[in-house]
Parts: sequence; C-alpha cells; structure tokens
Amino acid sequence: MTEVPLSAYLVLALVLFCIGLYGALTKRNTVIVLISIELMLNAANINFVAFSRLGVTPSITGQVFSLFSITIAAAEAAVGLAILMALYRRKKTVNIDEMDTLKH
Amino acid sequence: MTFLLSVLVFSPILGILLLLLTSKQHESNLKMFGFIGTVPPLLVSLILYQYYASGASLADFTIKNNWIRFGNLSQYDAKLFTVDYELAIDGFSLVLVLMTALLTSLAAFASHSIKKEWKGYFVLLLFLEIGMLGVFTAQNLVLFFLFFELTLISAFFLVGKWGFAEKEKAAYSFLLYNGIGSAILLIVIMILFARAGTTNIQALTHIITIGGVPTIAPISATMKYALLVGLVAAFAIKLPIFPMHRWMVMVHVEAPTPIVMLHAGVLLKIGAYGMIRFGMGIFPEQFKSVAIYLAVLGVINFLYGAFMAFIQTDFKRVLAYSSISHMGVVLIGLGSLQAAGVQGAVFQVVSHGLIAALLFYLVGIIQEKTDTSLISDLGGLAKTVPRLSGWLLAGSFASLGLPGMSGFVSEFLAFLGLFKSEPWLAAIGSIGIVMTAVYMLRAVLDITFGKEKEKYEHLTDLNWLQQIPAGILLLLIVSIGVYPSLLGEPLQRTLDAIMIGIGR
Amino acid sequence: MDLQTMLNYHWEAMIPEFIILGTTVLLTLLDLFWPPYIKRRRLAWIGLIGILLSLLSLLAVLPIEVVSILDDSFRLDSFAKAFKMLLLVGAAFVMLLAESYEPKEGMKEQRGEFYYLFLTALLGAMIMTSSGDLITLFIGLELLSISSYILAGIRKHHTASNEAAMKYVISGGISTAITLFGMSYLYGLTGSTNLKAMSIIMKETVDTQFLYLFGLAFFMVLVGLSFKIASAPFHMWAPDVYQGAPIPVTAFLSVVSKTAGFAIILRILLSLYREVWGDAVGAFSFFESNSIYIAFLAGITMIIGNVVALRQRNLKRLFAYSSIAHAGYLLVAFATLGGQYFLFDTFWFYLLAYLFMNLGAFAVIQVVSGNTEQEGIDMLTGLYQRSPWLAVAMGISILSLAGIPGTAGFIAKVSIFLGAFAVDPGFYVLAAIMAGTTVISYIYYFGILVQLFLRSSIIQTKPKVPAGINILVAVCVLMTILFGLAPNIALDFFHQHFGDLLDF
Amino acid sequence: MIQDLLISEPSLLNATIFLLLAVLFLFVVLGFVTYAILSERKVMGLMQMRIGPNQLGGRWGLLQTVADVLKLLLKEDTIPKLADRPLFIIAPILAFAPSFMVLAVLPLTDKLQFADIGVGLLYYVAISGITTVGIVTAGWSSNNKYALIGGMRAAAQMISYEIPLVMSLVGVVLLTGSLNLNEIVAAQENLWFIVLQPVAFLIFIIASVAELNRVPFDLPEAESELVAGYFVEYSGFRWAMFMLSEYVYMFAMASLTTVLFLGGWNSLPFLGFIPAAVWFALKFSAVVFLLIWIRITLPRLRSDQLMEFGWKVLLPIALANIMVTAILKELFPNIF
Amino acid sequence: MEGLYSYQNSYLFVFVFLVIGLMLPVVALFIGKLLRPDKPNIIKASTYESGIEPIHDSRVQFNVRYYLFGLLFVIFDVETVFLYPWAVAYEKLGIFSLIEMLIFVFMLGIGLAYAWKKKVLKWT
Repeated sequence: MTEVPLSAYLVLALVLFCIGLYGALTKRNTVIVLISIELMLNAANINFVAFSRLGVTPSITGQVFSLFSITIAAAEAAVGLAILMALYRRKKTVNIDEMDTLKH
Repeated sequence: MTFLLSVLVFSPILGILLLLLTSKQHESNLKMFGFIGTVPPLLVSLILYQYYASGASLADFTIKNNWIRFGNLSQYDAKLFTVDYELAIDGFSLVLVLMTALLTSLAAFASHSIKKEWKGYFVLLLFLEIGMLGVFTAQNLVLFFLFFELTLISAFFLVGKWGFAEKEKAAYSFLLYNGIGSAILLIVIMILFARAGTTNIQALTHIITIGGVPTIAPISATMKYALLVGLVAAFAIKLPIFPMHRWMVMVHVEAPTPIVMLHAGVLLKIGAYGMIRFGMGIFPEQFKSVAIYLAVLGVINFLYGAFMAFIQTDFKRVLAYSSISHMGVVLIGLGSLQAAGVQGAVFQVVSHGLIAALLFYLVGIIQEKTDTSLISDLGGLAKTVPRLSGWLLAGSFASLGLPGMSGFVSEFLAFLGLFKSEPWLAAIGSIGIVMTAVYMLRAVLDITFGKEKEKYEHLTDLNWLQQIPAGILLLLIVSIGVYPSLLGEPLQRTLDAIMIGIGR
Repeated sequence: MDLQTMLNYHWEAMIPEFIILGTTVLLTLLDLFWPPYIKRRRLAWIGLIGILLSLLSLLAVLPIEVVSILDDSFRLDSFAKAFKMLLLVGAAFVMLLAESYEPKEGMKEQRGEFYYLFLTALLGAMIMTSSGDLITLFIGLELLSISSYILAGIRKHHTASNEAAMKYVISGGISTAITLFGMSYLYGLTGSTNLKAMSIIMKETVDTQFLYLFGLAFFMVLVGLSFKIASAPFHMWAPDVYQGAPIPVTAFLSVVSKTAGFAIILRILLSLYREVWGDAVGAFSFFESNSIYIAFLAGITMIIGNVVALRQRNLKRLFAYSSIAHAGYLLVAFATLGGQYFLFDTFWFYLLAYLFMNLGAFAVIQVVSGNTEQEGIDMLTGLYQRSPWLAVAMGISILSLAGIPGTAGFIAKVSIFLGAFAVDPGFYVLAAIMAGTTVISYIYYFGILVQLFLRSSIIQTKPKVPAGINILVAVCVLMTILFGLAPNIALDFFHQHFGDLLDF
Repeated sequence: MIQDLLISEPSLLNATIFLLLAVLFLFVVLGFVTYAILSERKVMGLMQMRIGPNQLGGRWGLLQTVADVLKLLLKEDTIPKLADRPLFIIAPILAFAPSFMVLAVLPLTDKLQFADIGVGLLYYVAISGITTVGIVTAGWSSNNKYALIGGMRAAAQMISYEIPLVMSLVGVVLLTGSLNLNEIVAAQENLWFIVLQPVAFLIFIIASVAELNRVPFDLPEAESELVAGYFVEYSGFRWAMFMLSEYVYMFAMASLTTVLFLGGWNSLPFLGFIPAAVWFALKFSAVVFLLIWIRITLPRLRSDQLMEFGWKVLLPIALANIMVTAILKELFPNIF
Repeated sequence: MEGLYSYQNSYLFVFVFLVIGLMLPVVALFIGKLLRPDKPNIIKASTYESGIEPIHDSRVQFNVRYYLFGLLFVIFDVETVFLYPWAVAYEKLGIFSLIEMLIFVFMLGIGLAYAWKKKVLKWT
C-alpha cells in the first residue's frame, strides 16, 4: 500500500465543492441549501488537511485552519438553522421560492 | 486687496444668513433681504471696475491659498496634485462678473412675482449667485467645477419648485443634460489633473503647449484632441448647441421669470466662457483644427434657432430659440479664429446676456399680467399698456441687431471674422440675420400692435419701479452699441492673450 | 512559553479590541442579570462608551510603530489603524442610531442582544483589519458575518426580518465557502497561512501552473469577498437584506460591514498579489494582467447598482442599490490600484465620506419612518415643510452620495478618477462608465430631493427627533460638508498618522 | 501476536487474519452480552430478594439468555405498512455497527489491543456519536408516535450528555498529554486517575449511564410512558440489534472507564504477579457491577430533570474541572 | 516504516471492525429469515398505537426545545474540539495557553449562562 496522492484529495475536494455549489444554487429547500454549504466548507477542509500533509511544504497550520473552519461552519449552521426555525414558524415553509415578502 | 475677490464671490452669504434668521412668514422682509443680499457683490464688482478704470492692474486681486492636496507626493514636488483656492479676475471675467452681479440684483428685484416659500427661494438665488460669480473668477478647473455644479443644483431647485406647470420635468431635463455635460467636463478635468498634476489654468496652458510633466504619465497628442473635444462637448450642452438644446427651451418656458433672466443672461454664458477660457485658452493648437467644425455648428445653430423661433406660437419659446440662435453667433465668432470674430463672440456673450434678460423680464411681466405668453392670445398691447410695449419693442430691436445697439456690434464683428476665414459659410450664415429680424418683429409686432383683445383692456401698465430694471438694461445695451470700447477695452487684453495663443 | 515571554508581548496593540471584547461581555452579563424593569436601551449607552473608549485607545496607540504579535497573526500597522478608526467611528454612530430604534413589533425580547451583537460584529471587523494571518482573517470575517446574520433577523416576530436573515445566511454561507476554498489553495501553494511568509513565496514563483493557480485562488477569494461588499454579480442578497433588516442594521451593513469587506480585500489580495508576476517571463505584474477582470466587475456593479436603483420605491431597497453602486466605484479604485499613488487614501477617504453621508441619510430615514413600518420613498414627501432641518440634512447627504462638489462625496470620487487616469494607459472606459452611471444616479438621488423639497406632503405630523439622532445627523452633515470643502483635514490626518501605509 | 502483526507490512493475508481475529472477538463480546444480561437479571433478582432466572441451564439459569436469543431469531419479522422501509431496515445496522467499531481501539491488556491509533480517545467519542443517528432514524422511520418521541428523546439525551462526557475526558487528556489509550494507561502506572480526577470520574460515570440509556436515564425507552420507545415497532432480530448494541456499549464503556480511570491492566502495588488480563477483567467486572447496581437502586428521572441536570449541573462542573485541573497542573507539575 | 505499517494496520483493523459491525446484523437477519415464519397480515403491518386505530400522521411538529438543544449541542461540541488539542499540548504550551483557555472557557461559560438565563435549558 502506498500513500494516496495529493491530487486525489484535491479532486475529491473539488468534486465535493462543485456538488455543494450546485446544490446551494439550485435547490429550493433551505435545509438542503444549508447542507450544501456545509459540503462546500468541508471540501475546503479536505484541501487544508491534504495540503497540510502532502503539500509542497507540509505544515500543521492547515489542520489548525480546518479546525477553526469546522467550528465556524458549525456556528454558521446553528445560526442558519435558528433563523430558519424562526422563519418556518411564521411562514410554514422552508422553500426558498416562497420567501418572497421582500420584493419591490 | 486680495481679499476683494473672496468678498465678491462669497458676499451673498451675508444675505443668506439674514434670510435664515428671518421668519419664513415675513414676505416683505424676505424679499427685501433677498434683494439686499445681491447688493454687496454688485458693489464689490463696481469697486473692482472702479479700480480697473483708474488704471490698477487686475492681477493684484489674484488670491491663492493652499486648499486640497491629493496623494502624498510632496517628496517629488510640493505642488503636485494640489488644488489651490485661487481666484483671479481679468477684463473678460470682470465684464461677466459685473453683468452677473447686475442681473442677479435685477432678478432679485423682479422676484416680486414669486408667490411662495420666499425664504428658500432667495437663499437658493443667492447660492446661484455665488456659483455664477465663482465660475467666472475660479482659476483652476476643480474650483470652476465646484461653482459650476453649485449653479446647477440651485438652478435645479429654483426651476423645479417655483416654475410653471411642467416645472419638475423641466428641472429634470435641465439636470440630466447638464449632468451629462458636467460628467464629461469632470472626466476631462480629471484626466488633465491626473496627467498634469495641476488644474491651474495657466499651468495647464503651459504644460499642454510645452509638453507633459515627466513625473506622471504623458498626455499624448491624440489625447489633447480628445480632451478638447470633450470640453467643447461639455460646454456645447450648456451653451446649448443643436441638437442638445431641448432642455434649454423647456427651462426657458417653465422657469420663473427671474430665473430665466439669469439663466438666459448668465448661465448659458458659462458655456461660452468655458469654451473661450478653457478650450481656446488651454488647447490653442488643437482648437485651431476644430474651429471650422465649430463655425459650421455655429451657423447651423444660428439658422436652426432662427427657423424654429419663426414657427413658435409661444413668445417664450420664440425667445428661447432666439437664444439658441444667438449662441450660434458666439460659435461663429470663435470658429472664425479671427481677432474680430472672437471679439464678436465675446461681445455677443455680454450683449445677449443683457438683451435676453431684458426680454425675459418683460415677457415675465406680460405673463404675470395676462396669464399667457402665447402670441395668438396676446395682441394690441400697445394701446392698453404702452410703456410695456415700448420696452418690448426696444428689446426686440436690440435682439435683432439694430445698429446702435449692442447686438449689432457683436453680430457684425462675428460675421466679419467668419467672412475673413470662411466666406461661403459666412454667406450662408448671414441669411440668419434676416430671419432674426423677421421672427422677432413678427412676434413682437403681433403682441404690441396685433388685434386687440378685450380682456386686456384693463391691464395696468408698468409703474416706475418696474421700469427701473428695463431702463438699466436698455441703457447698457445702447451704451455698448454706441460706444463699443466700453466693453472692448476691458476685453482687449484677454483677446490679445487668446489671439497670441492661437497664433494670429 | 513562560510568563515572561507572554508579558513581553506588545499587548497594548490589542487594547482597542480588548475594550470592545470587554464591553461585549459586560453588556451580555448585564443583559442577563439586570432585573427586567431596567430598560435595555441603557445598554446602548454603555456600548457607545465602550466604542468611544476603544477609539480613544486607538488614538493612543497611533504613534507606536508597527507591532506584530502572536506569531505575526496580529499586526497593528498603519492600515489597521486607519481602517479601525473608520470602523469605530461608524460603529459609534450606528450605536446611536440603534439606541433610538423603536419598531412597532418584534424587538421586545431581543433588545439586549441587539446592542452587543453590534459589538461582536465590530470586533470581527477590527480583527480583520489587523490580522496578518489567513486564519485570524477568516475568523474575523466570520465573526462579523455571523453576528450580522443574527442582527438582520433580530426582529424574531417579523417576517421580513426573518426572511432577510435567511437570505443573508445562505448567500453569506456560499460566499464564505468560496472564499475558504480559495484560501485553501493559497495555503496549499505556499504552505503557510501567514500573509508575510506567503507573499515572499508567491513573489518568487515563476512556474506558469502555479501562477495560474494563484490566479484561480485570487478570483475565488475575490468572488467570495464580493458578496461581502455586495458587488455585482454577487449583490443579489443586498436589496432583500437591506430592506428586511432593521434600519440600524442596514446602516451597519452598508457602512461598517462594507468598510470591513474592503479592508479584507485590500489586506488579502494586495499584500499577497502586489508583487506576484502576471506571466512566466515577468513582463507584467499580476494586477496588470488581471485588472481587466476587476474592472469588468466594477463596471457591471456600477451599472446594475445605479440602473436598478431607478425603479425602487422602497427607501432601504434604494439605498441597497445605491450602496451596490458605491461598491462599484470603490472597485474602480481597486481595479486601477489608485494609479499607484492614491490607492489607500482614496479608499480611506471614500469610506470615510461614505460613512458620514450614508449614516446621515439612514438616521433621517429612521426618524421619518418612525414606528410606522413604512419605508416607501413617499415617506419623505414634503419633509421640508414638516421638518426643514431633517430635510436639509437628508438633502446634503443625498447630494454627497450623488457626488456633487462641495461635499465629501465629490472629493472621494475625484480621488478615484485621479487614480484611474494617473496611469498609462488610463482606465478611460471604466471612468466613463463611472461618470455615466453617476449621471444616472442623479435621477434617483434627485428624485429623493424632489420628494423632500419640491412636493408637498399629505402627512402633516412632525417627526420626533431624539437627541441622539439629532447629534448624529448634525455631525454627519457637518462632516460631509467639512470634508467636502476642506478635505485636507482628513487627508492630512491620514498622511500624517498613517503615512502611505507603507508598512502594510 | 497482534503487536507483531501490527508492525508487519499490510497485505491481504494480514487482512484475513485480522478478520478472523475480529470475528473471534465478536464471539467473545456476544458471550459477554449473553452473560451480562443474565448477570444483570440475576443481580437484580438477588437485590430484590428474588431468585432470578433459574430454569434453563441448571439452577443458575445459565442458558436463559441463549434461549431468549433463539426465540428472537425465530420470531416473525414485521415491518409496519406506513414505515419508511429502507430507513427502517438500515436503522438497527446504523445503531449496532458503531458500537462494535469502537471496540477496535480499546486496549484490554498491554498485549491485547487490535488497533493502536494515536487518537484513540477521540475515535471512541466520534464513532459512538453515530449511534444516535441510528436511533433517531429508527424512531423516525417507524412512523409511530411513541417511536418518534422516543427517538427524539434519545437524541436529545444523548447529545446533552455527550458534552459533559467529552469534557470530563479532557481532564484525563490534560494529565497524560495524549489521546492514545495505551499512553493513558501507561500514565497510570503509579496512580490511577480516579484519584487525581474524582470529579471527572463521577461525571463520566453519570454521563455514560445516560449515554447507555440505562436507568435512571432510560427515558427513551420508558415502558410506562412510551411503550418501548424508539423500537416499539421493531420485533425479532431487528429489535435484538438495538439491545445488542446497548450491551456492547456497556462493554465498551466499562472497558473505557477501566482504561481511563482505573489504570487499565495495571496492577495494584505489590500485586504485580497477577496477570494483566486478570486485573483488567476484575476492574471491568467491577464497573459492570456498578452499572447494574445503579440501575437497580435508582428510580427513573423525569425528562426535564434529566436535561437540566445535564446542562446545568454536569456541564458547568465539567468545565470547572478542566480549568481546575489545568491550574493544578501548572501549580504542582510534579503530582499532576 | 514500522510506524507507518502500524498506522496502516491499525486502520485496517478499524475497517475490519466496521465490516463485521455491518455484517453481523445482515447475516443474523439472513439466518433468521431462513428460520422464522412469515405470515403477514394487515393488522400486523399496521402502526401500533396501544391497540386502537392510529389517528393523525405520526410525524407531528415537535417541541422546539429539541432543536434548541440540538443547536446548543452543535456549538458546545465543536467548542470542545479546541479543548482536546489544547489538553494534549498543554505541557508544551505553558501558562500562556492556560490563560488563553481560561478566557475561552469563560466565554463558553457566558454562552452557557446566556442559554440558562434565556430559559433555553428549561425542558417543558
């Protein structure tokens, strides 16, 4: 068994990122959109960790960064869900298309 | 003595303060203070003229203080990218300043017709005056632009609030056209500033004719042409030149009388002033090669204005188109590149300022009395209101260029210039002179001697107070017509400088 | 690391942050443990005191040299000081605004949070300005963002507010993810997250593939951050969020958040890419070969912002588009890099001017809309008659936003133009778009002025102006004019205390 | 033997040996479960002055559980019509697999440990969290009100107690400076951490009981309120999987407690001649007994008491414990 | 090399345990399928509701408490992520990290106090 090459991780991350981006931009369900965003953030985390071990100049900072970004992603998800709950209670929907109170 | 120009430009602030301290209900007080506010600049400009007449050098009045410094380039050159607060005056500006101060006073005097919100009105009027005076004395482009925009804003509100039926529309089109003009102007100014590191007119003239500043990016020959075209285009909108004239007609029809007086008398002249001062002043070489186009445009303007004036039914529109037509004369004069022509153009600037102010003043009174300015609705006013009709006739004669009045001198000189350089063009253009006479007389004679209308039988004629402005204006018109040196002398040095610039 | 090393750190560099942090903690605890009968609005005053103390401490650390602590992750250089000053001043004003914010519904329970979330957001912004490491930069960014998400939805029982917050979270989340992804590449290519270390490695890179990846990372980061400053085509969230969020939050987003967004853009992109090569042979610098794309973004932003603003009837929405447009103007400065000489002072001055004019306008909007929940443009109709002072203040703010000379907005725009033209070849098209869209912006800005001054109102009630707002408006208007007429008060301060941000 | 295998080059042969070992271990664990259930019933019986199972397999009822399992195997398997079929089927697997996975890293003696990974403790915490997902899935997919409420309660309870649990471990990590379970055991050679970290131990025991869904924290399957909680719709061997995972977790928790606080396979002073495996087994049994004891002694809590106890009592104490440990370590670096 | 092999082998073990953990239920159910009776009827397949006909959809809207605890968990659990590396490296980092962590935990404590005071922690 040999080491998995860096490029594999990068491609994985890129694929994850694209899936996330696609989901975030096209899905109508807010929960799925939030999940897609998490996907994108985690893609970045994979990059960080992969670079931190297999990069041109490996260093621990990448892992530290990913720790921080995980935390932040969690906070963001928490806030997002909390806001979604508040909204759901008023509008009874999680569909983005139905959030149309704000139109000119 | 250097403070005098600052006092000249900013003295209307005194009036503004007075007005702000007055309750907005006190109509008569407000009107009085409004008028009083316009007096200090008039006095100062007369003092300046007095100094000038007594032989003092106008250069002594130049004031120059540090104002803005952009960037942090003082290690290269302390003056690089600075804009100074600099005001100066020469014969040309002096004449225009005098005219501005006078016309503003007269306009304030004529503002008795304003019916509401006197406080705001007079405050804006005085701001307008600051702007106009500043425009004619500013020595660098940024300062010029500042004052220029001040006139724009205050005129916008004056038209939009106190005008006639379609005031807001008129104000908007005024704003947009002038906005575009000033945007172009701003770009030109900024390019010059960025490339030359200064906006001072003398310094710019020097840099443009000699070559760029080594420290910054160069100004190529093509760019000089582009800049000049930009300048001309910007001022052409202000002047206005066909086909960018519609806004001006609208403003002349919709604006309140005193504002039209100022607009036709002074604001339009800023375009001409800019073209002469900055176009010819800063880019003399380049100006020579575009002059012919200007002359052509001038002729078109002259004829088009005259033709349009001929077919109008509203006297105000007639006058508006006549202004366009007369502004064509300015272009013709400038385009001729002859000393006589340029002199004619400059004469026209002043002369038309006075004549237009007079005519609009009178038409304003007519409209106030009869509630209309349609030629067909008026008629036979000579019988009921003979004094008014008399002034009107006198004004129209001045406008059509009757010898002995200022209009004649300027048109004569302008065409003289053009005949020297482009005889064919001049020949075509001179048709317009005849047309001017036709449309002017048609309109005025219809109004004064046309079929009498019963409803106007009980009109009251002008009282002596109302005749004062007309009297002053006509006096000046005739004085200039009879004795052109009155104007020619102060203008001479400026003209000489311009002619040296373009190498004639 | 022992106690000695720890105490040897230059902790004084972080005092402003510590004060804000302390105030936040204090406010949180007070909000939790104060008995319910004590008005939570008092927290705003404590918060304001905290911000002012922080500002004072910032002034106290102004003279100290560049300090870099915590493994170079926290840098107090001139850039940080300059932008922190803007942030603190802006936040202080927003706090004043928030103190008197009193909507009809949906704010009862959350009043305490309302105040200290501003502080956490401010803290995030401050960290962003002075971080020297991608990690701290990212943390600051998110601290600001997440606080803003909650702030936008702070009116829990108000649908519009909830919806605004939801949209903000989604678009903000996407942008964060994109930025982070770009950052991950930057980290991977350089093996470090320290900006200084990264820039050294990037400077030496000549490999084409690497340069290509640098470009990719650049645009990912830029796109991500474009969301923060609401530049097109990533502006979609701004109108909805601005409209739905409470007014002080809208003001905060458009002033503090935007300032921070530009600070981080400058911080990351400039410190990393300023010396990167644009191609393998080193003929161009990175910015030279890529400025066209940024310019494109800037152009689109200006056009979209100004054109779409034309048809807005809701004031907050209109200001959203206006703020998009202003982001576009600032991107022009970024695309042109301020012609090398004017980059930082342009940004700083523009943001300073924007702070005052925008906050002045928002304060008036808040007062006028009161607790009616109506934010239509017709709320301002005839304000001049109801409350001349507010109308004039609003008018001046609007004029400044439109970039009329005599106001700070003009000087700011002039700086951008200077930068656009001071290089060769100049950014003529971009500048022309900027000038053109400025004229377009006149239409809606003057539309507001028309409502303010030219129309008369149906509503006759005089808006009640709290003392805090009065001070705020007065300061904003005063500063807008002061920096318009004497910009060197600010510019000299900038140059004197921050130099050219050479230690950036 | 495992140690040698671990350092040899990975190959297919290795994998096969590992598989066999793991299956062997699985049977050990299953055996434990069988007799843990029996002993639980027996101990309960004795404590309640009953006899307990005494029919099958002699008077000790040694085959009672075996019979139970066989019965479950023969029971009809029903899936409600309204249930979400795929999820319903996946849920028991999702609940069981992590419980077995965590066993991979537990060092039973200094020789007997399957996977020696650097972040063993973190691995345990992370993997065991997945079970919650299985339980919620079970509750949701059954499409039954009791099941759903049970599933939600289970989730709420497990996540609430996960935090004090995880935080109590920080104290141990602070003392050893490692997340490797072997190193943690090695650090207790002289002094067990139950002495240095009594508070952490208490929190850990309480939280682990809650994590195991055992009395007094067995609200998710509270018979009297929710019939049977999240697995009310499950029957036969699917149901058995949930029970199995619970008891496997009991095995895992008891082992972990031994490893973290009771010195693992370390012997008491002067008793080093007794094999390490015996020491481990003894401590392990003691912990299992403790768990059974708690179950019999304490009554079930109310749902609000349960949650508030976790957040308002355990969590602050856990936080305080961390800080106190850190400060003590700074002040008395020799002891801690 | 040994370190690397040990590392890889360890995770191979983890993988093996995962496979067995997944296989056991599958195998057991498969065996059960061979042995157990299969006589479904409608009554058997209906949802259990204490023996009466089920009423309403069972996926009712839940008390918001559950979600709040979920959110709280996410925050606190992720915060503990920072405690672990800190605890591991505590000896090397020294007093500076202690103070840093004191601040961090203090902030966490404020968060907890906030939730407490805002009655988030109150069940019912």
